Parts: sequence; structure tokens; C-alpha cells
Amino acid sequence: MALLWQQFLASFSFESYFPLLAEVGVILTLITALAAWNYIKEYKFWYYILTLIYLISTVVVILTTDWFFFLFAWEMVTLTTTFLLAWSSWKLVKQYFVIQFTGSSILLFAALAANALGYTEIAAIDSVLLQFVLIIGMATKSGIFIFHFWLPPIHSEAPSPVSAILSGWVVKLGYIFLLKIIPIESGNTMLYLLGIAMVVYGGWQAVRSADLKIMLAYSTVSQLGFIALAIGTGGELAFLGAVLFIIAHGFAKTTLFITSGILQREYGSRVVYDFKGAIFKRPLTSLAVIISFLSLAGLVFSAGYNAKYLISSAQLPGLLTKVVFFGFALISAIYSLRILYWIFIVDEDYSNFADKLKKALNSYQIYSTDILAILFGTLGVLIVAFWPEMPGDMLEYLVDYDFNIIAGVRDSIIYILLAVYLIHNNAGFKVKVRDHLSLERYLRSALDFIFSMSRKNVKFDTDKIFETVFYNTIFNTSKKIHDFFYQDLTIQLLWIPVFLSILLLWQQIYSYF
Amino acid sequence: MMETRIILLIIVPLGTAFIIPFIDLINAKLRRFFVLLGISIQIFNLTSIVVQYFDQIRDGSLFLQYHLGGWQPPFGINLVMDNLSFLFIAIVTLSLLFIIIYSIGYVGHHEGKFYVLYFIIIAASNGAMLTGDLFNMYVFIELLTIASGALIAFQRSHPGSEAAIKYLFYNIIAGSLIFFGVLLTYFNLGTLTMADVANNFAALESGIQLFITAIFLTALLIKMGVFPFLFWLPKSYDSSPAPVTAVLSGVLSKIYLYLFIRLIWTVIGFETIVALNLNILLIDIALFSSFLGHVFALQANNIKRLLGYSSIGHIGMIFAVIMLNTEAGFYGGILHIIAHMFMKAGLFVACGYLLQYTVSNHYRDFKGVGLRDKPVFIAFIILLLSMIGMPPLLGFASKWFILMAFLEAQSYFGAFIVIFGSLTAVIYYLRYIAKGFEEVRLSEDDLKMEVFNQPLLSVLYREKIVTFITYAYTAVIIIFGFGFRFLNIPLRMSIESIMNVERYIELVLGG
Amino acid sequence: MMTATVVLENLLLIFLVLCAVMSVRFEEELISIIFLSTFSIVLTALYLLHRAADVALAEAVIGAGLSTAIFMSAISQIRHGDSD
Amino acid sequence: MRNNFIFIILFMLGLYALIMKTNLIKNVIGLNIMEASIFFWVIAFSDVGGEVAIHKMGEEFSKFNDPVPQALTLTGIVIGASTAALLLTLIIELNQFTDTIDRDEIEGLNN
Amino acid sequence: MHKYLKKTLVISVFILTAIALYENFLLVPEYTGLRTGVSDYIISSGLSDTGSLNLITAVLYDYRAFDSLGESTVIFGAVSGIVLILSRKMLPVSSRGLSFIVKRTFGLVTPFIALFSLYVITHGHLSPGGGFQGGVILAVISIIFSIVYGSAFDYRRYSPQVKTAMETMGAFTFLGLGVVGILMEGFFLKNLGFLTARTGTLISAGSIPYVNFGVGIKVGAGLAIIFYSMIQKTFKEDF
Repeated sequence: MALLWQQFLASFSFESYFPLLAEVGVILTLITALAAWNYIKEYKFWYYILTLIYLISTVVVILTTDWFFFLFAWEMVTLTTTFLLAWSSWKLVKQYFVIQFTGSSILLFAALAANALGYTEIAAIDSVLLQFVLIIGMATKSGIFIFHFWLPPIHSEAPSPVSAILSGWVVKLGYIFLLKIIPIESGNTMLYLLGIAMVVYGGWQAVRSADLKIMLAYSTVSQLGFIALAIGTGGELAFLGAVLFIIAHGFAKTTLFITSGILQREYGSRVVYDFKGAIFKRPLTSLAVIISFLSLAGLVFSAGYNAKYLISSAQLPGLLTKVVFFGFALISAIYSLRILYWIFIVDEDYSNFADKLKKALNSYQIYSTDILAILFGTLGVLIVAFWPEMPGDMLEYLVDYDFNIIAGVRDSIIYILLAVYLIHNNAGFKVKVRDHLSLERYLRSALDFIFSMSRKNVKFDTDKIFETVFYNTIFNTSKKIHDFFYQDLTIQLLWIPVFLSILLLWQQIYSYF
Repeated sequence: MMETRIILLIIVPLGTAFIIPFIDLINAKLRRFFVLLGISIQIFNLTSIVVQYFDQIRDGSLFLQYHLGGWQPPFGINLVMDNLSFLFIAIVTLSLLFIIIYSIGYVGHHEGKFYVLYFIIIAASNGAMLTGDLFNMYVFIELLTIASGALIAFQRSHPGSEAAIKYLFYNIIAGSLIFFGVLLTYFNLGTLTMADVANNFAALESGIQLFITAIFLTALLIKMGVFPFLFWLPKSYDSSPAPVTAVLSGVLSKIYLYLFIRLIWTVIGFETIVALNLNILLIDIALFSSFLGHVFALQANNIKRLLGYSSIGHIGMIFAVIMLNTEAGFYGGILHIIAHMFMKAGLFVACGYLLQYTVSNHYRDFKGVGLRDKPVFIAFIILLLSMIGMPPLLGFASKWFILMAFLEAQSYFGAFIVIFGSLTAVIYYLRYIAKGFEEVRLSEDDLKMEVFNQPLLSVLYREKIVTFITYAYTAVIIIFGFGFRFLNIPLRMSIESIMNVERYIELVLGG
Repeated sequence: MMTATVVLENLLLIFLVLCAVMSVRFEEELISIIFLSTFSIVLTALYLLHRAADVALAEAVIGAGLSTAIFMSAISQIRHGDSD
Repeated sequence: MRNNFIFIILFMLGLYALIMKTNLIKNVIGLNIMEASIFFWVIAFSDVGGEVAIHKMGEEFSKFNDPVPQALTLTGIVIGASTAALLLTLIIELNQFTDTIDRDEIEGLNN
Repeated sequence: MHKYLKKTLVISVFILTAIALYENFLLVPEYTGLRTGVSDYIISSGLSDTGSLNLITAVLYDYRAFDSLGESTVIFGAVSGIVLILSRKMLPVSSRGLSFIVKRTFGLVTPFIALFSLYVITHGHLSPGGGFQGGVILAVISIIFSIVYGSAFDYRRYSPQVKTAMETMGAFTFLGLGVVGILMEGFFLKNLGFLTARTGTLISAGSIPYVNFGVGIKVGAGLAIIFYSMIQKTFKEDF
């Protein structure tokens, strides 16, 4: 046992920004644990045990360089988050477990292939094919473009502290792993393209969603796109941008999901349009919402801006990249400002603003812990905004890096004007409220699409869809194979002389082929 | 050096098997006392061997011999215990200890006969793993077949006797093939001792070598339940009582795997297998059998049959990894043998407890089983998770090393089969876990049926024993899950004792 | 000229194969079991020819004696519900 | 050479009865014939024209047949008989439930 | 699969196996030329080592006595398996005996069968025969009882309890002699030297005659139990 313990400790590496990322992970988990104090009612003890195990395994995932402990910890993360989902519904647990397990099996295969090809440590891998296999491996677990289908349904259905953990940090572990794998100077073009696709697709879906949680899930996809973009471009600056982005987005998204939990309990619904008078009902929560959404939008003086500026400055110079990057920033600005527009601007009367605010400020007895959690979250976002090199200047490269605020102010004003113009004359992209997303609905729409082409109208009932379609096909095929081999006892016993004669004549058979 | 404790490992269970019918005549109450006495002497024996030769076990030079009847090896029968057989005997005895305590709590009628057959299986399994003589191995294999054949029909139900007949058909053919193989080696080489045969097996002409290897391989593949002959295995797991299936799946399949390693690596020598270019064929058969096992498991509508099919899948995988003949291959293979033994025995033990009130172990009767006794069902789920290969449990470590072995040996098809296996395992296990948690509204006649269904556990304390054993298995899996490096030394040493056959021959014949 | 034993041996071998074939061909179990016992008696004779006295005695007692007795008792227990 | 032919013919006959015949008792008979053929081959093969391996009290040592395969066959015959007995009891047991010993009617054996 | 297709498939597989076996049998040379390691030693020094004239019993009960122990456990296992499967709750009705003439003749013949079986058992090391063959003849007596006089008669003469006792007694003599071998001369199942007398006499081959006796009793009682439990007329159980 002792041998195992030393080997486990020896496999930790504490250089560059990974300890910082581990600390941020720990802080975020504590924030969510704080927020869960009165959100989770029953089995509270088990909830905190699982969060503790999750905490330890995230730290191990980020810091270790040995393949075995890396995979051991990451699968522990999956296991704990699967059971954390049990507080919402067992169906979710099943789906999440199956998808995450397939992802981790591919990752296991990829990691062992890397191990077998000589990369015994988790370090920069220079063969592009292996990088590609590893990216596919971690794709399902951290929502790369094609493999992100499970992210919105599960993140929106999960209880809010759990979805805070999931969106805030679990999804980013894959990218932290990529930070170690992708060599800094070369980057990875495929990741770059995937990042672009994610940003565009996530942004477009976020704009079209009316439900706050679904919007947040899709915005996670688009923000992850930015991180993938940064890692894809390669270069010291881009990697630092990715790290900063991970931290900023972590804080912002955790606070946003906790606030969505509070607002859902406050207004009893998740649709953005009915959060009327939020500033007066929950002033502090709305303050947190405003700051996090600004950071999400990447406007100046916010955490998002620093990260986005780093990433855009790391791009290769040229008009096309400038325009494209402007478009990305615009998309993220639109979908974040649209939510602020709906919550705070649409038909609000700010007549006697001051005294209404005073009256609201002194009615805070109910959600004390949640408010505390959000304050820590916003504090985090502000710190990243004003000290990009983080307190105790861990990212020392950024200490004297000028973010030329003036250009930032100019850009943000343009963004705000454009966003207001677009939101105003498209009536705030008001979209019909879609009912909750679920994987069954995805499969059903996919199958309707397939069967519509074949003109055979097959009726599915959505909630039993996995059992009816998915399992029956497997059951029937394996039944056919089984019946093919299991005809009757004569054939089964016949295998013995057949196999014996094949073995006996193996010399001739082998020389024949 | 000579060691009488080895022979005691075989005589003590044999003695208890002979005593029990005699005690039944006098008074049946003493029976359980003798059962416990027998198994405790066995454990005491094994621990005293471990204590005395601990340093030899650590540095891998453990080599205990015993010449029966005082005759030197080529003439008489000799027993050999090196690191490999020591490791296997240790885990087999531990698992048998768990199962016998479980069966004290589980078996109701005909308890005397059950213990007789059970102790014969213990004696025969120890004998088969210790013997250094071909014909002696054949006698112990026949002993295992008859005892387990009779135990499969223990419940005297319609499916039970069908399963036993099918089981015996296959295994008696395999037994007669082994007899034929042993006699063939005797006629060509003049001796029956494994070391002597190994010594000059290579000198034989390649046609005869192929003849003997073909006979032995067919017989062993039948016994292990690999692709062409896997038809008897699920049925015999399905219709026999829980302790018997635990023995069959946990212990017997491992003993035949050990005999396979002993025969192919020590007696016949792996170079001859490569010279006859059989190893590629065997790896493909093993992988196809593993693939088939997992595919059949998908359509199994009966929990025990499902576990039988998944057991075929795993044995196929172990068989393929070992056939790679690399250091990592053996490490992953033997670690998975240990993991699979405890997982499978634990699963069947839990199944026995969960299904005791259900009418049949069909899929629809599994409804609501989990809610009736939650703690055992949680243990059941943990074991299933370990079968899939989830991290905190031993299954993950063994899956990891097997995959590493496959990838180092560049056989990507093998790695694909392992991944395919664990993915299909998720699907068919999840289906049963979900069914276990479904609500069940017990109607009037269900309750009456349950009462009428004579639960075997009449007395409360027996229920305690049964649940205790299930937790014991889960505890073993979790402890070794974290501390699998703890198994590192015995695994390394047993690989080393497989690899160099010269040391085995020199020590047996020279000594 | 082949000596007497070799002729006897060939004769017995032919008789042996004949018994086995008859025992397998006949539908009625009783007849096939009687042929099985004659099969083992001929086998005893062959063993004697091959100078294996112990095995011959064992085959005679177990093959002809015990197996036939057990097969007969098995048939007497079998209840032919519907077939023949 | 002649013994090898006989062995192959008998072995195939036993296998035929075991695999093709649908009557369970016939299968056990086939099994018996198969094992008997193996024992016959062993004894026929080990017969080197020597005497029975028993020392006469008076005369001195003469050429013996090899005692070891004969001892092994003896054990084999007894094992074969006990396995056949076990199989027959199982067939009797099965007959209690299904009233027939025809393999096709007992479809339980096929899956 | 269609009936004829299956038949042709089976026939072709059999022909293929026959050819395969024939090919491989050609390679096995005639036995005379082969290396005879163990058997030369046993033939030459069998008499002096074990003191038994019959070399086959020497091999069976001394050189490879452990196999015979395994062998008798096989029978023990088969017996307990069969009794387990065929045990009936109801007391079975006795099977009808044969006619009077047969009963009378067997009345006369049975003692001679018993004498013959005892002869075969005890003279294992002098003449062909030994524990197994003698034991089976012993079982034949019980079979005769239950066939000729009806299984009730056999039940009264040697009830299954007596038979189990005899069987375990036989097993214990065998095991006991083995353990005595350890105590006295250090090896399990060693042929005990102090028992040997002049070769050729009844108690000449060390512990072999006693082992023979133990095995004979065990096999006889065991097979009698097998036959008794198979012969009794059975009715569908009621429990």
C-alpha cells in the first residue's frame, strides 16, 4: 500500500498555472456546496459526501501526470456527478451514466494507446493523430461540437447547484487536460475549427432559447468553443487566454446557475419573460446576474474582456480574423445582453427607484446562504476583471501586460449599440417557450426525420423511446445471432468433432492458406 | 523441499467429505460442526504455509514438492506448489470459504449430501492445482465434473436436471478426450510426470505434437466454455442453486484456466504452440468467444443466464490476454482472473439472496427486487459497476492492465473487444438495475405465492450469514480496488514462475 | 498362414463392430442394451487376447455386469408417456 | 494398424449415437461405446506380445506387457461406469417431469 | 435446419473427423520402438519394491496409489450424487421378486459369489483382480437380492444405512493407511514395509492387501447403494 501512496504523490506536478486552476476548482465547488445548503432538502449528508469525493478527484485530475491516476480520478468525477444527478430524476442518471461511460471508454482506449506509444507521462504529444484520438476521447466528456448533444438537456434538468458544478467546472476538465497535451507552439487546427463551430452553434441556440437554464447551457457550449479556439490557435498568449477564460467563465457560470435556481424558486418558472421586477425583489441577485452576464458578454472592465482580448491578440494579424473575431464577440454580447434586456429593461418602471431599493434590501432572511454563494461568485468575477494576473500574481506573464482599455471601451460601446439595435427591432428575439429539452425528444425528432424520408409513418411515444427503439433493435439483433448459434443440441454437440478435425488438420489448413 | 502440508490441503477436505455421511447416521446436528472444522483446518494449513515460506513467496523462489508413496518423480506421483499454484490456491480457498459459510445459511433440504459433494470439489480443486502428474490431473478433473454435475441437479427441478444432463454430456466427452491425450503422451514419451514430459516434448516429431496439443486443446476449450462449446455454460448457471453457481462460475472456470496455463506453458511449451502456429487461431477464437458472450448477454431475459453469458465474455477476454504471452498480458490476465472470481461469486451470492422469494429468475420477476432489501441490492450494484470497470473498484485496474497488454502487443482488435464488452455490459446491466428499482404493488395472491414458495432461509440468523457474505465479497472488491498494487508481488512472482519452465523441470527432476 | 489367435482376433473384432452397430441402430432400448453387454463381453475376450487379464476382469464385471444392470433399472424406471 | 481402424470406426459410432440419436438412453450408450473404444485402443496399442504382467511363483522373469496403461484403463473404466450411472439417474429424474426421453420433445435441452 | 441437410452435414463432418484421426494415427509409430521409461523400471523392480506379484495392482495401489484414492472418491461422489437426486420422501413399495425356483437356486449360489468376490479382493496382489473388481462382485450380491427377492428383502438384509457405514469404513481404511504411511515412514500412501512377509503368500505385499480390502468394501457398498436407489419403484413425490 505504501508503494502505491508514494507513486500517487510523486505523480503530481505543480509547475505553471495548473495549481491555480486546481484552487479555482476548489473555490467553485465550495461555492456550489454553500448554495446547495438549503436547495437540497433530503439526504443532505450523502450530497456533501459526494461533493467531497468530487472535490478530491478534480484536484487529482488537474494535477496528476500519471495516466492511471488521471483516468482513475476522472472516472470518479463522472461517478460522483452521476449520483449527484439522482436528486433530480433517475432517468437523467441513467442517460448521463451511459453517455459519460462511452466517452470514458474511448478516452481509456486513447490514453492507453498514448501510453503504449511511449508517452508514459501526460506531457505534450507531438503526433497529430494521437492528439486527434485524445480529442475524440475527451469530446463527450467536455462537450466538443458533435458530442455536446447531451449537455443542454442534462445541464438544464439537473438541480441548480449540481448543474453549477457540471457547467462550471466538470466540463472544463477536458480542456485543462488538453492544455497539457497540445504542444504550446503548434496548437491544433481541428480543435480551432471545432471551437469556431461551437461558438457559432452555441450562440445561435442561446439566442433562440427562452428558458433561462437552457440558454445558460447553450452559452456554456459557446464559451467552451472560445476555450477550444484558444487552445487550437496555440502560442503562449492564447494558452494564457484559455486559462483566464476557464477561470472567468467558471465563476460567471456558477453564479448564473445558482441565481437561476434562486429565480426559479422565486418566480416558480424558468422562462425569462416572467422575471418582472427582479431588481426590486432580489436586488443582490440581479446585481450578480448583471455582472456575470457582462463578463460573459466580454464587455470592457469585465473578466471576459481580459480573456477575449488575450485570445484575439494571439490570433494571426489580418483583416479577416479581426472581422470574424468581432462577429464572435458580438454573438456572445447579443445573447447575454438579451437576457439583461428581458429581465431589467422591458416594461419596467424605475420611477421611485431609490426607496423601492431600500425597502427590498432589508428582506433577506430566506436565502442567506445562496446570497453568500453568489457574492463570492461575483467577487471572483471582479477579481479576474481587475487583477488578470490573479492575486499573488500566479500568472506573472500578465503582470505588466497592457489590455489597452481605450480600444476595449470603443469596442464595447460598438457592441452595446449594435446589440441594442438588433434586440430592439427584432422585439428581443421573443421565442415561443419550448418545453424541457430531453434526449428522448432528440432521438424522436431524429427518427421522425429518418422515417419521414422512408414514408413509413411510425408512431413513437417519447418517454419510452429509449426502451422501444434503442433497446429492441439491440435485443432483436442479438436474439437472431443467438438463435443462429443455438439451433438445437445436435448442432451444438456437432461443434466438437468439427473443432477437433480442424485442429487435427491444422497443419494442412495452415499451409493451404 | 518436501512439505507434508501440501498433501494435507487435499486429504483434510477429503476426510471431511468421508466423515459427513457417517456423522449423518449418528446425528445430523454435528454435521455443521464438522463442516466448519474441516474448512478451518484447511485455512489453518494454508496460513501456516504462508507464514513459514513468506520470504520465499516474496522473492518468487517458492517451490514445495511432495513425492507420494515415497517414489521419485518419474515413477510415482508428485505434487508441486510454486508461486502460480500458491496464488491460485490462496484465492480459490478464500472464495470457497466464503461460499461454504454462505451455503450454511442457504441450503435447506439434503444438506448432508450438499456438503459431501462440496468438500469433494474443494479436495479436487486443490488436487488439480497441486498435481505434477498428467493422469492424476485427469482423475481430479473427472472428480470435479461428477461432483459439480450432481450439484447442478441439486434442486431436482425440471430445468435443473436438463442443465445437468447437458453439462455432463459436454464434460464427459472432454474428460475422455483428456484421458486419450494423457495416454498418447504416455505412449510417445514413456512418462506421465509433467516435468518429464515438458523436458522432452520438444524432441517429439511435429505431427505427434500437433495431435497431442489438438486433443488437449479441444478438451480444455470445452471445459472453459470458449466459443464453439459455450452452450452448456449459461444453462448450468441458470438452474442451479446460488452457492453452486458461485462455485461453478467463481472457482471451477478459474481452475480450468490454471490447468490451461499449466498445460500449455509448462507441459507443451509455448514455443511448440507458436511452431504449430496455433496461437493466432486461439487468440481469434478467444476474442470471438468474448464478443459472442457479450452479444448473447444483451438478449438474456434471465438474470443468472445473463451473468453466465457475461462470464463467457470475461473468460474469453482473459484467455486472449494470456495467449499474448507477454509480461503485461499475464499481469492483466491473472489480475482479472482474481477480480472476476470475487465479482462473479459475489454477484451469484447476491442473486441467490435477492431471488429467493421470486417465482422464477425471469426478467419480469426481477421487478422491485431491489426495493425489498436495499443494502444487498446496493452491494449487487457495486459488484456490477466493478464488472463494467468503474474506478474505485478492482474491475477498473484489471481492465486497465488488460487494455495496456493488448495495446502493447499491437492487437487493436482485442482492445476493441474489451471496450465493446464493457459498453454492452453497461447496457444490459443498467436494464436490470432499473428493473430492480421499479415499484411493485404486491397483490393478494403474490403475497400468498411468496409464503407458499418455502423460502429456504427459515431461520433469521441464516439470513444474517447470507447478507454478511455478500458484503464480504463487495468489501474485497473495494479494498483491492484501491490497493491493487498490494497484489503486485504475488502476480510478478507467478508470472516469473510461468515464464521459466527450465527451473520447474530442473527442480522436479533434479531434486 | 495366419495363426489361430490372429484369426480369432479378426473374427472378434468384426463381431465387436457388428454389436456396436446393432446396438446403435435398434430403436428399442432393451435390445440395444443387450447388444451393449455383448459388446463388452467381446471386449473382455479381446483384452484377454491382448494379455491384459486385470482389465479383462474389470471390463467383464463392470461392463457386462454393472452397466447392464444399471441400464436395465433405468429403462424400468422410464415411463414412456406417449412415444411408442 | 488394424486397431487404429477399429478405434476410429467405434469412436465415430459412439459419436454418431451421442450426436444424432434423439433418445437420451441411446446417447448414454453412445458415450459408453466411445469410452470403450478408447480403452480398447489403449490396450491394443500397448500389447507388445509379452505375457500378462504377473510374476509366476516358480519361473524367472519373462517379457511382460506394460502394466501402466492397463492400470490407467482400469481406472478409466470405473470412472466411465460411474459417470454413466450419474447420467442415467439424471435421465430418470428428467423423465419424472417430462414423461418422455426424446430429445426433440424436451426443448429445454436446446437453449 | 431441414432434416436431410442436417443429416448430410453430420455425415460429412464425421467423414472429415475420421480422415483427420486417420492422418494423425499414421504418425504414431508402433509401440515397441518407443522409449519405455517408467514401465521398464516397474517391470524390472516391481516385485522387489512392492512385494506384489501382480504388477498392475502394484502400479494401482502403490506406485500410483493416489490415483486409486481419487478413483474411489469418484465413486463416492457418484454415489452421494445419485442418492441425492433419487432420494424419495415416500417409502417405496418393494419390487416383486422372481419365481420360487430362481429364489431357491440363488439361495445356494450367493455364498459362493461372496466367496469368489472375497477371493478376488484379497488375492489382488497374487492373481489378476483387486479392490475395484472384487468390490463390484460384492455389489452384485446386493443386486441379486433386490432383483430376485425384491428390494424390501434387500432393504432388510443390508439397509442403506449399513451400506453407507460400510462405504465410509472402506474409505477410512484407505485414508487411514495413507495417514499411517505419513506417520510411520514419512510419505502419504507409502507401502508399509513392516507388513511384508515372504513374497507369494497372502499378506506379502505390505499394505496393498489392506488397501485392496478397504477399496473393495467401499466400491461394493457404494455400487449397492446406487443400484438400490435406482431400482426402487418410485411414485410422484407429494411434497
